[in-house]
Amino acid sequence: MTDFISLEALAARVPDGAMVAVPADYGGVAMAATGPLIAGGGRGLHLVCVPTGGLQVDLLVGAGRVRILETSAVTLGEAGGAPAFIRAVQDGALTLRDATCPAILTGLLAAQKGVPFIPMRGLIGSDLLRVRPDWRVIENPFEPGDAIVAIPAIRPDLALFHAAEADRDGNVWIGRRRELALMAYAAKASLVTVERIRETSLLSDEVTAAGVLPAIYVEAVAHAPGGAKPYGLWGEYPADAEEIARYAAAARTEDGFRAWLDRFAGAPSPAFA
Amino acid sequence: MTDFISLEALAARVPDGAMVAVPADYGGVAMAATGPLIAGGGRGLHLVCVPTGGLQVDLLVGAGRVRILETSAVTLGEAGGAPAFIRAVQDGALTLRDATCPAILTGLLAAQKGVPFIPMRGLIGSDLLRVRPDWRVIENPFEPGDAIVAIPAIRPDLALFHAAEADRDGNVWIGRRRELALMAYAAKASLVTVERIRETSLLSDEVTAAGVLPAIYVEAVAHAPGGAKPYGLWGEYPADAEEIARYAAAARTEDGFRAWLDRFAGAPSPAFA
Amino acid sequence: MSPATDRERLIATIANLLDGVRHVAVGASSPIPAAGAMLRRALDEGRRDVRISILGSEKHNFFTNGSAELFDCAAQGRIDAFFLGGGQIDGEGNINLVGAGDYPRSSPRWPGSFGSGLLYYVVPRVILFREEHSPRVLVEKVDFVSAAGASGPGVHRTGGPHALVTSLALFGFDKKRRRFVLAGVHPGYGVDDVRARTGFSFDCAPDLKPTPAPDAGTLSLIRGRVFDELAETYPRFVDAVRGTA
Amino acid sequence: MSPATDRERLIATIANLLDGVRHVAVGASSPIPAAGAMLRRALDEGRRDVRISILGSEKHNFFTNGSAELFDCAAQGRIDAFFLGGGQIDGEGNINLVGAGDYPRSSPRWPGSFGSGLLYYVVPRVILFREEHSPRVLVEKVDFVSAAGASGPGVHRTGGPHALVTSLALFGFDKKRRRFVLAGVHPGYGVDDVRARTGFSFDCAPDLKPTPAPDAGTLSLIRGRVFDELAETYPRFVDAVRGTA
Repeated sequence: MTDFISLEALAARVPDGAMVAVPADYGGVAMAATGPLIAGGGRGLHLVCVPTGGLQVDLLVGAGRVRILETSAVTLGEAGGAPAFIRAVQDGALTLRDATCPAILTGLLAAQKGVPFIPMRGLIGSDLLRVRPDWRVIENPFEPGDAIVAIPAIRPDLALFHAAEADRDGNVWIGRRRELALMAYAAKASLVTVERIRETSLLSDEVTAAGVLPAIYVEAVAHAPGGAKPYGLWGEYPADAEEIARYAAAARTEDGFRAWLDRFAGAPSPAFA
Repeated sequence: MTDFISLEALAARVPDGAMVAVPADYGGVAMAATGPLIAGGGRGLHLVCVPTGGLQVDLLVGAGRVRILETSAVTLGEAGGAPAFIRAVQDGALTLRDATCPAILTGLLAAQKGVPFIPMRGLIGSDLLRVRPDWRVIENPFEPGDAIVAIPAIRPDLALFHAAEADRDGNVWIGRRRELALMAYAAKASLVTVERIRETSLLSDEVTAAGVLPAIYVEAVAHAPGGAKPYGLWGEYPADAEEIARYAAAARTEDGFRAWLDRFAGAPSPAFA
Repeated sequence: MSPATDRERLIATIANLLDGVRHVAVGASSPIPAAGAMLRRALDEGRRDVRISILGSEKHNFFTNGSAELFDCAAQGRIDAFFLGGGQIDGEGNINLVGAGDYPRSSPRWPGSFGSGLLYYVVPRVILFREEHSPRVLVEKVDFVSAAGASGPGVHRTGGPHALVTSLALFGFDKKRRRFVLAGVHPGYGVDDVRARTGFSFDCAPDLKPTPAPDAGTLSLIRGRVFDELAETYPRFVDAVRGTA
Repeated sequence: MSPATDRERLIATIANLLDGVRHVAVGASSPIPAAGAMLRRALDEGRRDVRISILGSEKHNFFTNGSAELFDCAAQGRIDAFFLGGGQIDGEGNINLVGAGDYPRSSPRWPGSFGSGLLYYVVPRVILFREEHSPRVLVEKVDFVSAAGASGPGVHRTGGPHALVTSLALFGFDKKRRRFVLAGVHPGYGVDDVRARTGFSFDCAPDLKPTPAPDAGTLSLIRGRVFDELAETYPRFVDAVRGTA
């Protein structure tokens, strides 16, 4: 059954080398877990951005915690490019697996369905296909001569995200952010931070049940009010665009990056990588 | 945009030969549309049961409206076998496409994803595979020697189901019966009957939005309170097991079938097939 | 306390077969398997959490992603045990849920294969449950294979038959030899009775013995908590069995 | 009323390109394409319903199935038009959203390909929109193909480039010849200006003319209803353009 633990204990469940799926900016990022993850979580992570990454990814990359980065984009949105990501790319410090959003979603769907691959349209003629030898062009078995790309299953060790509510059984309300469910289905287990823990079951009425990720997928929950900030959480609070812009400016230098992170994490961060 | 029309007008939008997806007993069956469909809808239908069929399927089959039946099962549950279905099978009056539940869901998912097929595990060594030459055994492109079944996309012309609520924009609340969304994504258009039409938008708050099928998929809505009866509707009313049992007994003969149908439809039904 | 009835013995037998599971799914209209799962959960309380999903039940259904979630969960390895029946079951563990005679004009025609075409292949412990034990049901070769009992190399197969439970006996299944192995005979019957009423040949376990009756503590759990829980989903069944207990 | 600004002309140009669409999707941080779509909707009111999905917007987002629904909708043929940009766009319509120089150590490195790897292939009218019109952006050959402008036989391709809109000009795209066709030059510039600032060769439409300014009714719609609607999602952009109008 689901464990209810601290952010630090949650972060400690991310082992070295783990493949971890994280959501896009708008989708419930477990920002509050980022400091503990850098302080006490695994190194050499394989991050899978579902389907793009932002501030959390940039922090983990800048802190040297990421070995492989699978993503369709890393961006700070209106604040511009992600500085630590760009530096790491240009330093060759990352193994990049550039993708396109639906390919990441397709790979996770294959894991959800327990199949080795699912085909998708598009991609043919692109350099994405060239730099992703793990994707294969196959012939549609139902139409000779019709080429289609087979995307192999992505089976993360962990999904890590933030949501509005959990109940005491470990059910989590994700609403219409169903890519969080996709991540959880595909992953071996999910670590979730939440705004609130409620005492009554989210499954006790059909209206809330419609937005629930069931506890069977949820290994642990940590209570973290405001846990997506400075990102927003749908229906709860908006993103703090000024703070994200401040990060974008600060992180242009290593020192500025570290100063912002220390302040954000509320403590000096440990050695980077 | 979504049209709000009568049950008769809704039924009239089902043309001869249409491929129509319908839900399982527990999933929101548009029972109230069945009489109008037999009276004024298309003939020679290709029904796709998502993933099994019951009373509605048996009525349509018994009335001679079905040419092709694609299903994982047809049953009246505790009331036993579906009499008209069994008669039609034994008379050779139907083209049967026997399936297994996840194969039907996989075929619809392929249509949702806009791909010609999606693979699934299982099936190998079964006679389902033998009687479904439209399913193909392929080699997993990522593991030589690993055989897997490719299920071709199922793209219904129409999805037909019953739900609790629609709003004036044509959004429909389906709750956690997400196979209704799957049907709607896969189909060219959906025809929906509902218990209630509400004046405020279902998308105006995130809690109800989580259970919504957006209007873009919904061609027409008909107001039909109690529209799933004698089946139940989750969170609304239970199934009437006695009435289903009465049908099961009556439908053992053609005359009994017709008498039950006339009473159910509230009018003598037209000539069968 | 009155001695265990035949059905209570079946419930206890099923609970034994579920030892160690974390998540068991039960199909619709399956009160005895559901009771076996509930007994397993009651026996394990405080030591291990056992999840039960009963298809078609609103109360015992934590799925929120429609019909697909059971199959997805099974394919992900998140379901340890499931129950299947069969109009026919043959000696190689093949099951037929479609009909007897020549397909497609089967007679009798049964409802259809349901989810067996996937679940039999990916759920590690599939318990075949059929109360009727007769040569009509337990046949040499099924007329239609809804799902195959075993698969050769080159077929991904993480699941399959774990046991066959009837009103007469309990069989295990030897996946390598693709044969059922008689593991227990219910009291009042012998191996010869089983042979006479089984249409396929089978092996006998060296330690073959009568299937044990539930002990008093277990029987008390069945008659109390398990039947109380079961009544939420199967009120008529519980009224009937309580009338005979 | 003051004459149309350059950006108002771009908005009107985009609305023209969207004539006849039922459903247009707009990526995040794309105020001019969003305004073009809103103008199209305003112009068509009462005759045809135009749906607009703005990614990342809570207000203009009717999707309820997570990130996948946009891509699913596009693959189902339910999205008629979409906008893509590109750090580089080449003469064959290939777009590069990844970076310049040798991959993987691109410099500059841009965010990444987002959904282009599917959307460019399946949305019938993809409008390439990039305000900067320079040989640095409009190149002979992109350094990295995020998505290909055209495909040969044997590739399912229901979508692709419909037009390229910059601050200088409007191009159509000839799918067969895989070349852009200059269709309009914004006032104050000539074909030679376009050639000088375009890194790829292109054809000229026989009826090449200055891109028209929006008429007074259209301009009034832009400055009234469209900017009001746009301000819900892009308040700072609207403040800025209204300051210059």
